[in-house]
Amino acid sequence: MVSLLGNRHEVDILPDGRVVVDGRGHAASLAATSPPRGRSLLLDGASFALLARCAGGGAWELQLDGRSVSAEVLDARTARVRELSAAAAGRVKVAALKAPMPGLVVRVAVGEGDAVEEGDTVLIVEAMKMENELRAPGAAKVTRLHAAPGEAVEKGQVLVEFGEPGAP
Amino acid sequence: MVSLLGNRHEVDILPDGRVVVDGRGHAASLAATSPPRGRSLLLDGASFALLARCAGGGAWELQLDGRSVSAEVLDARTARVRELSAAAAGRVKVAALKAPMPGLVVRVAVGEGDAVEEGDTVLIVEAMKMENELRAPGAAKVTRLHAAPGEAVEKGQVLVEFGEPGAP
Amino acid sequence: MFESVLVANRGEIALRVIRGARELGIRTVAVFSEPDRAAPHVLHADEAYPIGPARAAESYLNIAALLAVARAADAEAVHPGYGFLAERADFAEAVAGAGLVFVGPAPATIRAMGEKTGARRRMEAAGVPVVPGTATPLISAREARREAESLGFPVMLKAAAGGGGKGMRVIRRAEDVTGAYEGAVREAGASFGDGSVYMERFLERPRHVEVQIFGDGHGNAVHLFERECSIQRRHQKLVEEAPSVLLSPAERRSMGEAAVRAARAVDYVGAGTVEFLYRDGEFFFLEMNTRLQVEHPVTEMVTGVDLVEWQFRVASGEALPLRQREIPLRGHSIECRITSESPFDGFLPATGLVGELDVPGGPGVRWDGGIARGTEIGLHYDPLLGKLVAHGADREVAVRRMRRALKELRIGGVSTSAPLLARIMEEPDFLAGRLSTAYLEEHPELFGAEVADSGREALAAAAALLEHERRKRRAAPRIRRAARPFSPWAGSAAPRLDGRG
Amino acid sequence: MFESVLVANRGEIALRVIRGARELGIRTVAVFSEPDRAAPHVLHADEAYPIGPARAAESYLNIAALLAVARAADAEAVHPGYGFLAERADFAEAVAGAGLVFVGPAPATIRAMGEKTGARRRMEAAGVPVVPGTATPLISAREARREAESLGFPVMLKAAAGGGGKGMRVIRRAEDVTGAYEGAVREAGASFGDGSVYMERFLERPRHVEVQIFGDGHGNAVHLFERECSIQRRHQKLVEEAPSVLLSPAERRSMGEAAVRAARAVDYVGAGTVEFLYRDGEFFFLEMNTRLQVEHPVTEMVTGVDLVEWQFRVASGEALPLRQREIPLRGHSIECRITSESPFDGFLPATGLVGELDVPGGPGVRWDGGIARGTEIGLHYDPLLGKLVAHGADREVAVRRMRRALKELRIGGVSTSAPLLARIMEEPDFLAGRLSTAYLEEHPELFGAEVADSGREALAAAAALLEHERRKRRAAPRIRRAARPFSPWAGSAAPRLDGRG
Repeated sequence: MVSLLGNRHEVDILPDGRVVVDGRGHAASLAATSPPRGRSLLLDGASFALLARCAGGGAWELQLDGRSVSAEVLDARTARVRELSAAAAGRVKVAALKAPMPGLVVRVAVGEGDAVEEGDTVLIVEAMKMENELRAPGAAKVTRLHAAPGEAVEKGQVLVEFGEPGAP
Repeated sequence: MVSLLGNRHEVDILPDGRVVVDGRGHAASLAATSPPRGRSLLLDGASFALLARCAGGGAWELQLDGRSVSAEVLDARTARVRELSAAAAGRVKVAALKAPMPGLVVRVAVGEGDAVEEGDTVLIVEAMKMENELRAPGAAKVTRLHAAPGEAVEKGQVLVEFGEPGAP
Repeated sequence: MFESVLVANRGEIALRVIRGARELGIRTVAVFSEPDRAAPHVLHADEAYPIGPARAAESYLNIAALLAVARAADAEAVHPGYGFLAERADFAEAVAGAGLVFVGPAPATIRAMGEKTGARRRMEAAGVPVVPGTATPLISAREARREAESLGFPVMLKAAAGGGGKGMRVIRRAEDVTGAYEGAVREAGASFGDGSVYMERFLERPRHVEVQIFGDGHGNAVHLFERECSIQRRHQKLVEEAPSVLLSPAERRSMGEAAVRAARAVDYVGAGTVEFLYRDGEFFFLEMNTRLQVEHPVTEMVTGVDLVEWQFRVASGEALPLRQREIPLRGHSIECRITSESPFDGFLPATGLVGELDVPGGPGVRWDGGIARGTEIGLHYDPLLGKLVAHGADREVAVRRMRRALKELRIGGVSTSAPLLARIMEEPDFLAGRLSTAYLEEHPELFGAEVADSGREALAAAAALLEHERRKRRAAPRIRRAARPFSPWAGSAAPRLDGRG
Repeated sequence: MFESVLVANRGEIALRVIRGARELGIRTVAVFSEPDRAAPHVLHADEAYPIGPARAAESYLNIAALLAVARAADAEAVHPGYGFLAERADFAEAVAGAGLVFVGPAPATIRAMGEKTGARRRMEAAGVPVVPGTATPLISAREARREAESLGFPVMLKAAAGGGGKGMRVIRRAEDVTGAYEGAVREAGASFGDGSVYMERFLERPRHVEVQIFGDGHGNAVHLFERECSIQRRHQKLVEEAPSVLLSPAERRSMGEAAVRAARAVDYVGAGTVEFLYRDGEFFFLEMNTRLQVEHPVTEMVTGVDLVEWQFRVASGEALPLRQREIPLRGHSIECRITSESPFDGFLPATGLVGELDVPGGPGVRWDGGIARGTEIGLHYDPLLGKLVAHGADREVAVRRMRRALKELRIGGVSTSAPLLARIMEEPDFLAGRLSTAYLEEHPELFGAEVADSGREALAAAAALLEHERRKRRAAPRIRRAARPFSPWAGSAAPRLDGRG
């Protein structure tokens, strides 16, 4: 089972080296090229030049024609367990604005308790000499601020937490 | 002490990072570039882009402007011990013809006991579809043959041993 | 010709200048900030010296440190590249004051053209058409609001001291003026050390066409035809071409003549670019850049002229090597800017360590790069990693070459603009030459995340095979099933990944 | 135009053909031997299929395997590159017999020109001057001795079936004829599957000048000017240029016309090269190669013509895109062959794993390579790793560019011809254009092992610093001198390498 770009693909590797992807069988050959990450895949003769990085736990970062894609390889049992637990937990919506890149906070346009509309500027982060405006993903109320002007932030760092628009 | 291209150079690395080569001091900075072997050396500002491979025991293979050069780094005591033992042993002249490259022996032009003159063809080794004639380095007598037509040989393998021209 | 030059820059343009100098036998002196110690421009120069920490203000913009290196390394000239100090008149003056040759126009010219509002006035006087706008820098958000109302929306704010998209804002509504003004002032100040901004009427969907000019101080001024730079994102050019696909021969002549008029109006010496906005057969002077442009290679490809060589020749007092009628226009050239940005993820700046770098080769392709394997891409400097340039007998051949070259280009370890550029090279409006500066906004489909089916299948198969290999390698040292009888085929009988095998 | 092509080759020429096909939108099918599974031509093709083990006779020369892949992959055409099966009439016939298009001339043309002695006779009949020699292949060492006596020493043995220096021998003394004959027959047999050799008078110190020709089967035949390939080693070209530096315009015209005469004499279709020996204003037909040459890029650089594109167009039945007078000659181009050989060590073949590969960029430089990082260089195939090509407004500019490009080129892990080529680009006779096929023998100083003083100093310092760093790293986990008082500076106080520190 391979998760890729939001889809799941059923992949079997047969004893004769053939690979079955979603029910379609292919002759497959994988070889190392430019170290450390270069790989050549021949799939029924079609040539794909990939870069591959193992991210651990069955996760792989693949690059093809300049596009980077994350893939996760699970055996059938693990995949099933995950599905069940996800269904049990229900969807959890993260109501936070994270730094999309490392940079420097140059301006914070909101305060805790402020109500924001979708598209309102919340923060401005400078990276590579360009200002990047971070906007509110929807109508909400700012519950916590984790950033101040002049502060360096890392990618993925939570900058602002939001609550329901009408929350106290 | 660095042995390089048949010469010895006295090299000191000073506590302030300066390097003294044969009595001349230089500001020096070494940095890693293209992994694994790329190095940038700045010597009094002059920029040298090197490739460096450690061959163990103080030996380094260096490449500069496409030229490969072997260097050996010895501390002063080891260098002195080597000098003394070499002087004691005297020069030993290797009277053998070695394969200068890997290849296939296509012809052996001499037999054991044959006398050869400088420049006589002794063997022909094929490599990359070209025949390479190996010639006698001087007047000598063939004492042992270690190669036969059709045989694959490795680089550095002894193919023919020689004795004095008049030897029995 | 002088014998040595200090290159006061980094990245691909430092490398480009070093190449040009080296071909003329000029000794090259590079400078580097702390994170750039092992950067390609350091490796390719004859000499290289440190000038300070990562922050550009303390290194590449540090005039005192640069001049100290020039003195210590006995450099006779200074080439500023583009960006950083290239359009700072005070730098050109300091270089001259230190007894060195500045490879660029006179300080007075830089000052005149760098002060964008004054330049507009001068060009109007020389009979070059300009876009309506403020004649002097704005002094307050209030003035900005007033000017915007009088010009009529949309309007555009621009840094008086610089170019390259920094400090620019398009404003469509009165209520956005104040915020945009403050942001533009802040960005301009951070980028150019001068927060002055001015306002112009914003032309909707114009084309950006610029003319390369050269003057030599011996009374000669020529143009080297135009470049079309309409494909931009936030006023940063992404794709450039020479010649412009829609200019008629008559328009080409008249734009070239206007550019030479502009050059003569300021007694221009060296390489410069006169930028125009073009719409429906009309063109307006936008600004004049008193330096080499990022996109100069497309002009080199179609004229055969080495612009950096000409810069050095003119700076050393020689006359221009060719007259106007001797400058040919051959075929078509396209440049794609390869930047460290994630085009399918809102163009976020990307960082990383360049682990793989495979550069295209073969006929009609040129790579002007500023990175090597092992280069750490951080956030200190411009995201331009390199420029991919294709040339062919006509635009169609150039586009086919560029497609092929983009497919060959491989940069591992950092996201780049390359896959977006590859899509542009297939997009029907681009292929038909239907371009404008709004091109990217009008083609949101280019930013979709989709991957072709064959690609998905290959990626899924590759992931499974990679993980399978990795597990096999990890399992190898252990004896897994002693009960299984030995067979020469058993070793290749791979278990199914779903655990049933 | 056909929609798919099988490229029956490997290395840089397979890549060159794939690039040309891809730019025309032709699907590319590569083939590979076992050691070439991960070779660049496999990665760059749309599809790739195995054809056998390392030995060329069982893979790249295996006609049945190639045709089986062509059938399975549904290829409509076959491009042979150069070498391998490129000049084998039986291959061209088998391709046509399988209903596929052979990208090259008709089998009869290949056969006529491939049989070198017959080709000489035909050219004489067409009024093209030839070197005196045997009219038919030699049948014995005895006949070789007799012919040598009658032609007068020095004479030259050449393979009737092939080119590229394989099976060639120069003989200066009667007593060397037998050994040379036997060696030539053996080498020719091993290389071409045909041991036939013939003999010509050997011209002392001639220049090797060849003319690129093209015919289209619609009655058109043109030449694309000449290439000078005088710098050779054991009849393997090392440096090539276009145009030839010493040909006068009248000589250029007359040689071009002779080449077109040669092409018309055999109703030539496709790309071909007519090789001449030139001395003191006279030139002699040497042979005609019925394929693309290794050195074709220098012609592409000075004419702007894509020769591979023309090959595909002609093979698909189109007429030549340009007439003779429309083919320009612009500037000067030089090619350096980068081979895996140790030039300062008797040109021994070198092997190794390509650990680093930095390819030059910037203006006027082209790299046609067949290697990538990670490529294992073995002894199975030709030692050509890639070709570095420079173009400039004149020969001086091209030479300066080549020098700069050779300095930028970096191939780690295997010895190459590059440092010798860099010396040639500085050598006075080369710079003055005083060339001949004896050039390398007459310049033994190029092969000296010396390294400039500054280089020695740098290497010695680098070795010491590297070893010092290594020892420091190894020693780091241990606590070395507990007695030494802590100081922020102590860590950088490096011990002397001689052990006294």
